[in-house]
Amino acid sequence: MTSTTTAPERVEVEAPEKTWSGQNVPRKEDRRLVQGQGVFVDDVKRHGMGYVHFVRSPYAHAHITSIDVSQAEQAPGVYGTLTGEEVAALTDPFFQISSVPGGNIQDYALALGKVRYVGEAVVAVVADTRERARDASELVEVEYEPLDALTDARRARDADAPVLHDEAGGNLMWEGVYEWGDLDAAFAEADHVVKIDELHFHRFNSTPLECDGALVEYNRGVAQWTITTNNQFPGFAAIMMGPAMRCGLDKLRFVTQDIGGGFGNKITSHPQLVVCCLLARKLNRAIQWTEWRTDFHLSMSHGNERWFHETEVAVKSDGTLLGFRTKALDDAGAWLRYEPLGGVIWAQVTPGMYRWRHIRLEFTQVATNKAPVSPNRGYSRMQHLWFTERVIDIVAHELGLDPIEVRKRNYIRADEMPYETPNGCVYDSGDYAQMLDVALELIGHEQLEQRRQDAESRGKLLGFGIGSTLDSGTNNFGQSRMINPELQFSGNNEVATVKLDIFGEIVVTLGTTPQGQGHETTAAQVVADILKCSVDDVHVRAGHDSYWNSHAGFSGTYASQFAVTGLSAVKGATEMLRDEIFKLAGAVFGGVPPEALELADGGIRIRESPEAFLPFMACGAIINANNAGLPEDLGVTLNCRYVYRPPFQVPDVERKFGNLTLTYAAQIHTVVIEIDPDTGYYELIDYAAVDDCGKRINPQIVEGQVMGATAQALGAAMHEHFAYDEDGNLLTPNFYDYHVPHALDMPPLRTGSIETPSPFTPLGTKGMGEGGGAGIHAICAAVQDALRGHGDAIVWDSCNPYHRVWEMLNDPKAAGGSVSVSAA
Amino acid sequence: MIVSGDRTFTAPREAVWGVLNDPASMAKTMPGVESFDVHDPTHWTANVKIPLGLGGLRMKVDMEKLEEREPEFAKLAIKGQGVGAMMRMETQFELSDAPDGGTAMHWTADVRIAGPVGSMGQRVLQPIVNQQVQHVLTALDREVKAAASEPA
Amino acid sequence: MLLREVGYARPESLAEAIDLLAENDGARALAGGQTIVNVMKARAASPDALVDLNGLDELKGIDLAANGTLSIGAMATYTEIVESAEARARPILGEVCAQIADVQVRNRGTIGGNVCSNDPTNHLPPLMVALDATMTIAGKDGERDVDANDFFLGVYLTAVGTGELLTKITLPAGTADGFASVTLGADGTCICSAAASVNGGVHVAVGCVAAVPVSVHPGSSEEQVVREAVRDAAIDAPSDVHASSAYRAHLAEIVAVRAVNHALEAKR
Amino acid sequence: MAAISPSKTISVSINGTTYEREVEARKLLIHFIRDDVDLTGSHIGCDTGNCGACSVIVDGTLVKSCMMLAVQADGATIETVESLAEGDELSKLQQAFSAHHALQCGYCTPGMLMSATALLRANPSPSDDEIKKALQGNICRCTGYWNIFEAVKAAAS
Repeated sequence: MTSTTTAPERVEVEAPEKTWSGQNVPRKEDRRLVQGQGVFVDDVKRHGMGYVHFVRSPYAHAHITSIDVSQAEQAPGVYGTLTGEEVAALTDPFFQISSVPGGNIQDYALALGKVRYVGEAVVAVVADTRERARDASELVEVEYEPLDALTDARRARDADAPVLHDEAGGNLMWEGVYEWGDLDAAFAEADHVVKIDELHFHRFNSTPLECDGALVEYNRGVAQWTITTNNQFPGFAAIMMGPAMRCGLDKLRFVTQDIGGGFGNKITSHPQLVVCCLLARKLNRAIQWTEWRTDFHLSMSHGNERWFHETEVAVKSDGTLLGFRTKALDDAGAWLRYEPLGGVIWAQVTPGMYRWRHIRLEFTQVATNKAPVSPNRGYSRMQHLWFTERVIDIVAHELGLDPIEVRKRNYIRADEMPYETPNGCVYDSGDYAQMLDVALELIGHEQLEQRRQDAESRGKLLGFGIGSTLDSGTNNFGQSRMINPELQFSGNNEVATVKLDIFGEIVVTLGTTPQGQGHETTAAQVVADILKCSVDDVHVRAGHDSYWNSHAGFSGTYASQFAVTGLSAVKGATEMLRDEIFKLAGAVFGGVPPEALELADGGIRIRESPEAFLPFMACGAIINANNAGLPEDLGVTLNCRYVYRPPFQVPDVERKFGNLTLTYAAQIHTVVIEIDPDTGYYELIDYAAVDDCGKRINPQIVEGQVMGATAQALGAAMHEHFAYDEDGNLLTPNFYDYHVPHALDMPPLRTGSIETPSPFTPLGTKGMGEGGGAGIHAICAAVQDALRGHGDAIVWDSCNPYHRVWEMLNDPKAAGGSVSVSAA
Repeated sequence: MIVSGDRTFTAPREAVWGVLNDPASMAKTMPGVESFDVHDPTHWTANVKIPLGLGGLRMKVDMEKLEEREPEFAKLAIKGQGVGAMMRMETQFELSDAPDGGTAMHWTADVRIAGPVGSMGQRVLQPIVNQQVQHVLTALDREVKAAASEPA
Repeated sequence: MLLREVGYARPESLAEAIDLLAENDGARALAGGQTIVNVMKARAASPDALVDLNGLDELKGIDLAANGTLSIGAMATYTEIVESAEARARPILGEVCAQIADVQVRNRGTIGGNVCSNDPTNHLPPLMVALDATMTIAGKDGERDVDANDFFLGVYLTAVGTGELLTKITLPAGTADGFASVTLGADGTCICSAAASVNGGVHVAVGCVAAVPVSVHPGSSEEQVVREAVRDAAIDAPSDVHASSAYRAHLAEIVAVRAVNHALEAKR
Repeated sequence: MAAISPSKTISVSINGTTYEREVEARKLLIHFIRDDVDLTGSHIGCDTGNCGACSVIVDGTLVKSCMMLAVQADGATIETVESLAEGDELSKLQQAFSAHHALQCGYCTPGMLMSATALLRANPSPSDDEIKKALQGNICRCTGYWNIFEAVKAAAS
């Protein structure tokens, strides 16, 4: 059941004995990508297109007292400009997901009257070359009247705090109390109460290597825009943009081929897309927008920064966890572009992987003068799971227990699956204790003490840490009603079409917008298994076009769901096509019943007389081009569309109770670190990651997701931080100061897996790809472990660069977290 | 970024005060001044080009005197706007008679820099600011000496 | 990305390059371009013109004199230095150059560009100071030599004046040199660095803590002596997102000691 | 004497084709390759010379084409990712990248392949550390690099 590899062996693409699913089929996407033949958004050009450059705010918070574009408009090569006032005249504010007070804010595509973070777009300038657009943007004169900036969420509700949005009456955007079980009883039963004053999950994101971009064309005759873009969730962009632009959604055609990484960070580019649409119409030409790295860091999709205050944990002497209370304070940045959904998404994994039943979490989200937050790989669950993992390790530390034992004692057991959490989510399957055993074995845990002594003899401090994490996939959008009961969203869906073309080609279209997850390949594997053909016979259209691909309301690539929603839709559509082929062949063969037929060798034949064979090419030709004489009631088109709808109910909004996600993949990571106590510098010297995502269609792709998410977590745990100074300047606006892991930073990695198929999904699969947060949890635990006996600082922040480690070693009281234990 | 320091001048307080409050003398202390306009006794504008080895940094600098108590205290607001940078600075100085008969100056400046130059990182900006401050102080010394040696 | 308009010239001789720089006040030399092009992308600073020194063979040579003196043309790339047999006469040079950035940057970046840009995080300014290098600057009026200790004037600012060029760097013989740093990730940007030479007395230069390398001459190579010497240098280190001022000042002592120890090892 | 000029006509050989174009002095080589010559395989992932997505080989030397001006490439011979395959036949390295799942989104891949190509030309059987060191200037945000190391190792053997 366990495999240990650092890189899977190549598997020859020959028809497998059993099924294509489960094989490491090399990806269909690779051939174009390794030749530089991918089509990314910035590769697309149009005759006479204008390049847009945004004038951005240098201030974190300021009134705009005047804007003068006259000089810029006179500059060489300039086609025109767009200001916030024009946007406000031409569009309505974006729809707000939040109930009041956050629901009252007025969000437009460009700043109007005020800027609220450094890097906010104020004016757009279009010119005939990229360089001239930027030249002209320097001629735009914007007068600002600076205001005090709010950069610390903890000050947001102070009486003297600067207020970002007057319409909201303060900086509170959304708040809600979640409580399940009987907290009083749990704390009465507890032997100890562990109190943790403050924990902080820092601000970062996945920094996909390709930044955002678009090429927007306007067709004046039919008042329709074609938006070639790398937005990863066009369905969401459309419902944000259509009402704002006062147009029907079919007037917005989204086109994508290859996307250079997304990780959730490319969901909320709708403000920039609106600007491009307005400019395309105003200037009567195609508008090209390339976001540069510094623009991205300044303004796009930071991950949610979150504080946890006044945490109290009820625990028995033997380490049995009964429950916890905490106050989560979420820093949304300046705008609610996808928020406050983070205020409920965390609840998909309320108890983490543990059996505690009594939980109270007061969630508050505030606005600050920083870039808006938006989904980032592990969105909102990562913050919460980091919290639960930190709690486990702090409890173990304070009570002198072994973190492995505390985990094993409290993990939800395999025999309890499916497990209903205190808030009504149903964990489908899993065996966390077994995964931990695999992870311990891979890292060589039994030699740990020996290695610790060896490290100490070299003057180094060795630390070991575990990170457990859940990757909840396939959202029930009904959870949004807990944020705002007025919202009419629930359930989820994804769609696929599969057809046989005139010459028998099998053509698949997806509703998704993949960014490297290999959808073309895994979809082909599913189709090939059903139609008994080769993956090479299955053509899955690259990318997405909302005009000619299938498309459903929640279509897109986000929230760990393709293996469930996407592939289930593919499966459904392929089965429809298969049934139609049976029907057609039955008629062609003169009334042969389906049970007498079988698929084989790229066609269909009569079981008992295999020479009666109808190749797919013939099927396609008959239906499409040679259909005279077919029975009138045949009802076969060989072009099948299937919408997969996961089995969800509308959650109980009053109790905040219900199943919020369909599947729960899991990851457990272990890490060994060595700290140089003189400098705080540390290295990851060994790393293991164990994954369970149910049935794996393409294990190599799954493992690639595990590895990639792990690398992102390592970066986040050690270096990656969107740090602001007190004036609201971003201190890490590029890869020079925002250090992402490089080749030399990577530790040796061992990977393992177990497979507990999901009982709830058509293929036994679970969505995956977002479980990498485990690396952050594990490194925090390892740092704390290394500091044991060397000041015993409590690791309270999710990002621990060298200077913080050194500070914790040298002044553990000041630099570490504050924790106390009291008898209950 | 708050920078502060103390400096002692051999000149009498009036001479120091005179230099610090004479736009023309001040212009001579600033780095890379290309032009200097006095709008009224409390508002001045300078166009400067801060010299950097890789090419100069041009800025239009507006200064406003916020407060003064002659001859001991003044407070200035300085706003610089360049294409690559925005600078805001509030600076104040206090003059007193030094024990040895010269003039003691205590000064503080709260400097804030934003814009693309800000993105070069604090490791670059702080040394640049420190260095420019040193430049100003050295020039100030020179101006004060010159003023003190001139017949009033 | 997206530079301001800039003029460009590719002179064919050193004399021509100096003329171009002398006649155009706003012109700057373009060496490897691994710093200046990035600064221009940010539009943080914008020279009016670039005088491209690539192709000037007179600035490229690496020569070892009979007395062990090593002279390196300002346009020698890091890769050329790493691969040069002559440069191995002062082994630390290649060792440090091999740590700079990455292959691509090492292939284009030059020793002259590194010292002339004098970004506080650069590796070579402290190394040149510790090794008591001599910097040869050419201008309209001929050449002049500047001691590395006097060469660095500020961030992006050196003794190379308008209309002048750094042409070569000369290092006296010696092998007892060391370098140590704490970097952002493995072999990343320096958070604090130090170079040391114990060929004669002990000479240490600390990088990343001020606009120019901080040069100290500890009385001995003893750890406490080195630490105190660094402490006595009254380092007012900048604080940034990677290090507080206090942490950087502390690192200065640590890396200074490590650099000295490294140099002592090389001496054995 | 060479004159200072805001633009220049350059002649550059890229993947065996010679292009003659007038370019502004301020145009970066990567923009020339992508926008002027329409070879969009080389990418841009940062604006500080850190990411390596624009890596190409200029006169046999691996460089980041975002830190070179197009005018500096006058007379040069440039190889980009588009040159690696022989017609329909992928190079050994390209095949290894696919076989070892060394790419996901594929955005860093062209630069990564050029760095690995330069490595293998100079050092046909690199050690693990040499591979890591050779790829240090190329950022990948999808794979965590491990499969890339394996792919390069496989192509070398």
